[in-house]
Amino acid sequence: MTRPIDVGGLSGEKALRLYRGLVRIRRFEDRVYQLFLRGELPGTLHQYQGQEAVAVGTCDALRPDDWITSTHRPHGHALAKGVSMRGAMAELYGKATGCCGGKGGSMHLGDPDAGMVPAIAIVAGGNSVVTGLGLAFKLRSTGQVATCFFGEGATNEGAFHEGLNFAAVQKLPIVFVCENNMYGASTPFHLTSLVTDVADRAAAYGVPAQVVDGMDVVAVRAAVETARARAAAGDGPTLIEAKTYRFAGHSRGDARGYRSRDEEKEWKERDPIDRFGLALTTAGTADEAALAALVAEVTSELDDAVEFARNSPDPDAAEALTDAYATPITIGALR
Amino acid sequence: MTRPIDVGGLSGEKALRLYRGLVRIRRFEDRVYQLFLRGELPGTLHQYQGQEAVAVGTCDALRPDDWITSTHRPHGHALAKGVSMRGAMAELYGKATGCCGGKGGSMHLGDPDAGMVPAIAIVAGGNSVVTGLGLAFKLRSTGQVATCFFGEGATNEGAFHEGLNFAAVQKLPIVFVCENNMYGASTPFHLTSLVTDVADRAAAYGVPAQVVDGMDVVAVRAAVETARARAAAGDGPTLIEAKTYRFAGHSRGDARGYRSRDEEKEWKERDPIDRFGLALTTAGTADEAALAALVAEVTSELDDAVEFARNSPDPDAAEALTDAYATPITIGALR
Amino acid sequence: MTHPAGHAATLEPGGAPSGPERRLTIAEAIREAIAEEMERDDRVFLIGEDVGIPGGFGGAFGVYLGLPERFGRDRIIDTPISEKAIAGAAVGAALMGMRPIPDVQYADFLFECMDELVNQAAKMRYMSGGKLSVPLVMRCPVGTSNRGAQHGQCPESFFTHVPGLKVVCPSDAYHAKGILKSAVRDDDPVLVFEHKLLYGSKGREQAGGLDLTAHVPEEEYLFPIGQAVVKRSGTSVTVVATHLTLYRCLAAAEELSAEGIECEVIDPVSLLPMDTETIFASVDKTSRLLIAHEDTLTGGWGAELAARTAEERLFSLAAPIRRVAAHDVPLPVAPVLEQAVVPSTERIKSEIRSLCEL
Amino acid sequence: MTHPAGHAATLEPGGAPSGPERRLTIAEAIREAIAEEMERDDRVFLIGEDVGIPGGFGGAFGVYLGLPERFGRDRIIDTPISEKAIAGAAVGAALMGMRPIPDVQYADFLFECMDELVNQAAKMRYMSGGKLSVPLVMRCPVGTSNRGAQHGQCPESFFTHVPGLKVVCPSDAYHAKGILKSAVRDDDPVLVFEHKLLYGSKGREQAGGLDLTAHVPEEEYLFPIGQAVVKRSGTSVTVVATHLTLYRCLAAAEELSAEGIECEVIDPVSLLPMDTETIFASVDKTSRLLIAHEDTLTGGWGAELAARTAEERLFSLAAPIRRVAAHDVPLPVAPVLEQAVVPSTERIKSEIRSLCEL
Ligand SMILES: Cc1ncc(C[n+]2csc(CCOP(=O)(O)OP(=O)(O)O)c2C)c(N)n1
Ligand SMILES: Cc1ncc(C[n+]2csc(CCOP(=O)(O)OP(=O)(O)O)c2C)c(N)n1
Ligand SMILES: [Mg+2]
Ligand SMILES: [Mg+2]
Repeated sequence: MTRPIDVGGLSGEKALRLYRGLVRIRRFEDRVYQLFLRGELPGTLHQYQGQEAVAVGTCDALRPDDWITSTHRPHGHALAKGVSMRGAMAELYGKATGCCGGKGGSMHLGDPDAGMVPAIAIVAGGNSVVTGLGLAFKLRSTGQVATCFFGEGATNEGAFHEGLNFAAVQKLPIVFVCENNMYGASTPFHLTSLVTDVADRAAAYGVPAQVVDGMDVVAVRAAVETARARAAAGDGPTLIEAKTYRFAGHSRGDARGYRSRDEEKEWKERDPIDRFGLALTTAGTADEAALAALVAEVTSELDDAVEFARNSPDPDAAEALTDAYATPITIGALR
Repeated sequence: MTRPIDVGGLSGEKALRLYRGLVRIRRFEDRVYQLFLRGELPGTLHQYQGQEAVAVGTCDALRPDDWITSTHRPHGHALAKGVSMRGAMAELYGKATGCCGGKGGSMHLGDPDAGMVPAIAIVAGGNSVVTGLGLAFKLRSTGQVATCFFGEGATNEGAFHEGLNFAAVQKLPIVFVCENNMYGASTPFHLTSLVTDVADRAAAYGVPAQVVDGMDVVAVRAAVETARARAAAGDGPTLIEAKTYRFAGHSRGDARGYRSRDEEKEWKERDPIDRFGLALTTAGTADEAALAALVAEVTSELDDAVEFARNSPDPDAAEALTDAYATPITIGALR
Repeated sequence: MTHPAGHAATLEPGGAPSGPERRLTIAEAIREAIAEEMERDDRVFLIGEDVGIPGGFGGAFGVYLGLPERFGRDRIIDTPISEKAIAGAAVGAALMGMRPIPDVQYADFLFECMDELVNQAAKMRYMSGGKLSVPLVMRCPVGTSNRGAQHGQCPESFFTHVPGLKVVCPSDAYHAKGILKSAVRDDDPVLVFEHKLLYGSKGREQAGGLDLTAHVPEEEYLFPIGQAVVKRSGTSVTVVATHLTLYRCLAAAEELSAEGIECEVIDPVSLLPMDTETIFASVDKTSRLLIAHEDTLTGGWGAELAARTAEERLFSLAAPIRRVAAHDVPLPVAPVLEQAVVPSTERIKSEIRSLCEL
Repeated sequence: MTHPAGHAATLEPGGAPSGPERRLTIAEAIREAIAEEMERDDRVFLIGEDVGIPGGFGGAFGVYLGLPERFGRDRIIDTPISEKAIAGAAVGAALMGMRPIPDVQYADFLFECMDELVNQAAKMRYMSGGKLSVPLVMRCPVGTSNRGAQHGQCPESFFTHVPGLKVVCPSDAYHAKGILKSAVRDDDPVLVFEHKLLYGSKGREQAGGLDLTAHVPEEEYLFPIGQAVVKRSGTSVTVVATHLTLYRCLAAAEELSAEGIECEVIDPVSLLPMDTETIFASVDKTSRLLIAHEDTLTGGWGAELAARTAEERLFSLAAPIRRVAAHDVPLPVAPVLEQAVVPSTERIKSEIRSLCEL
């Protein structure tokens, strides 16, 4: 089950970059959970602990000017793609300095500067929209690639089907990354699909697919690198299925009564951070001290982000009425 | 290409029943086209010439109390499932005696007495609705089976995906019959899907599939018979892909400029009626005279249906305002 | 004053007739309604996402907790995340004589199955020349709760524009139970919109300190579709509102009473059909109409009520018809922004005040 | 009388300014608009079902004939029958700075991509805090033509209830061309609803003998979104109508003129935003308002206009606001039934007459 991560050929620099990516997300999510429990954050949360290797491995294989679409569970994707921790944290607080000015919130994190469309919280909503990103890149021959993150639950939506088929037919430069964490909210995938591997659905569209260990950042990165190259070469989309697990509940307040503690334990033994750290130290790519130093840096970054968010102003109430249109329109005059 | 139809083991009675089914649809459609050109019928037409073996083979394998859903091209399905020719013809005329009282029209032919939901003219619209038919039969253990007709073009719609997956997971008693006539309106299937056989999409749902010669009524019947038995036994849905061809344009007034006359000729050589007639006479199952007599009977039935429709009254204009609700409601009071 | 007999007279704020107290939240009342109807009629079943998984949520808002144990998972059917399949299955089963209660978690996700609702459910009876019917009941949670643009919409007004559908918006436990039972027995498709913050499952705090329970009698009762409820009598102005906004209007009414403004507050309960008789009777008395909803202003159901009033009661009006609604923007997530968008008690009060000055 | 300068004064019934005659149908005018915009801006592209197949239809109504030859099939993109993918691709491409013109053949099929339109296209700018925009133009053919319940709807009113979208309904070639070009240049998503029977491709007969051409000048022009057009001046009653119903109102106006009733007929052209300034100015003059549309009555855009008038011009009104619309039923196919549902010239005339008697 817990095959060691193959870090051969990974430079120290790249290794630490990946490790930092994982730790940033984990620490961010853990902190956010505390802040939420303390009542500092409005709304709800869908957290990403356990799945970090998917976001980090994927985004590390992308170009900075590549774009991603994301889901109701976007914190990890946002940090991995380069949304600033300050901008993300302030957005969770609903502050004016948030990456969406406080209008998006947890489920709509995004930032054009980082190449991230505001996350789409409609399950599989990104699967149709991402085709347009790919189409734009293709029509303008920019060499950019679009990546669509989605859960295994999303693969039962019509948008999954239409989006993947259209991307295939048009040979769009897209990488579809399915995070199969085995559950859509409380519902296990096997109750909703007779096929076990989402990857097996790709053949229906003539799309190549690959199952990858989603708890192994190096494996994810390699798979996406290949898929990205294929996409950029004009050979069309690839579907990557990353087998993973969310350590937390579906959303805040989920007591996870629908899955066993044994199952959780098994998956926690494959913790993507512990495993990667162990592999790095074992292989001598990095030492414990380097990793610890890195964690300390992340902690400071996080402290700073929280401080920044807390000290940021609320948006002005009048801001509520801007941004529906490029230029305000007069019917529905707002009063 | 034009493999002879295997009529071995077909009783004379059954053979003539199938032959009659084919001829009824062909003659009906040919007559309807003339009537349309003469301006007797309102609206538009999507005709079924060439595909008769699919409707007839399928419906002959069903029980009378089984139900079907249909498409924008429903005339053949309606006649095959037992909607009366009078009721269908009068509906095309928009008469009060039509099977839907003149409210449905060509694209919504249907009749509960024949086990046919008013045809759904939204492409793939029936693919989600049919699951409810199957679910009702399953929940009430009635032994009935639901059949969904749809085109290959419909398989690119989200409803195809969601409907088939849901039916598979719930093991619903449903037969999905795809009529692959190679075109969705003007668009050839190969421009819209990288897989050639729709049947290859069934694996994504763990559903068994079979490609069948849609110009061979016996082959279609056999495939559906097996699928129906499987469905009734509680083993879930089957996808049958019938390779077929529509001889006419997509709708009235389509000059078919998007396909070659050679291709049309090739397919006309596989005319499901000619071929079946030849097979029957060659095998001695029926003689020319019997077939001719049958055609004459169908012609009378058709003459009668046209006469009936022509002589039927228009609906009363006040009828326009009934049937939106079981009991009229007062907001939106109609004046 | 014309309002349906037997209701308005004995109303307490919660809306239930007086009697021995048995206070339930809306969530409890709805659960009870479903259980009673499932007990009564074996054609009734539930189908949706996360509705019956053991150890799960009992639906996105816990309404179904306990039902799978009682009725079995054949009648509480868990589905893939496939709104078109869910709605389609409901339409198809209803056509075959069943009484499905489909569930897609949030009203925002109805946009994923609009074809099934608008083109199929609403039209099948008509297209069949009246031979078939589609008795389904779709429950749809609406309302903001700091979840942003895709999890807080109140899309009920869209469906009032779909002939063939019925649309109801109960706002308290008594009417929620009674109208849901009527909906299940109705031969046409009914969409029931419920406000998340009024379920009461999370306690009063979430709804700004409101008491979210109401008296629900032990004995069975139905509340008819198409009947409004006068929640508060008054002579100065008629206020028509639903859901959380209704409670804000009631609060505003109490406060304005001190200023000598007496609001007659009406809960329409049903939007399609709407009990304009009760509303017009009130307008005849007060000569002033304010309509309030959390759905956005332009094209909201308030527009239809205003239009009907302007047609049928123009000469009863002493002042313009005023609407208070969510501003015409998507929903922001920041609390300060969200509160600026949806109708607050303050905004309602100042609109009523200015209306009464005219 | 306040209406946008430079338009109403020189109008002929077709709505175009006078000048050397060059009469086009709406279909031709739209084709020209698309071609000009594609020529001008290489970010503009078409995407939809059956839009560019050689030997095919040029879109369901022939509007695109000739464009693939001119612009190549890279910019006239044929798709699978996948409305969600089409709309989704348009949203995504627009987010990336392109100017897509998606096409799903009939407005009835918009219900298959409501999520992409309502939850994504309309909300992306807002959710991003104004950082992104979605400049897409969806052309949507509406209107009955004996095709029944699923091929004749006029669903434009739904979209007037979606903040973030713009909705326009041009009714003649001049305005169709001018507003489509404005829509392509607009930074927000615009839905353009066009009436099938007015395209003019099938000749006058289909539209009941109407001349479906209008003068369209050679030189380039834009017609702004949000500006109404006074099609006929009058003092007795203000009539606001779109599409085929507009022409029926104009015909009714001519006939009523003989009876001494002079209708001021206004084509709003845009529904969201709507030029209420022009309409209210007319109401101030006539004191009477009749709104007519082929979309169904309850919750139709006429309700919003009536509601706004009842709020902002109540005291200008000498009579109730009247609406003439399709009755609240799905569309039947039998001609006699269909004609009983949609507003006829006769029905319009009798409503206007009775309104003017009040
Ligand atoms: C269209 C739609 N239906 C339902 C929901 C409610 N919902 C939010 S997340 C979720 C489960 C998604 O499962 P999956 O795609 O596997 O992603 P995961 O949560 O596991 O990351 C559901 C049902 C939604 N947001 N959108
Ligand atoms: C949702 C939807 N999109 C588009 C259309 C327009 N349309 C009607 S039939 C058709 C082609 C259907 O092709 P196919 O499913 O192969 O059926 P066939 O016409 O070949 O029988 C199209 C695009 C429609 N009716 N519904
Ligand atoms: Mg999952
Ligand atoms: Mg086809």
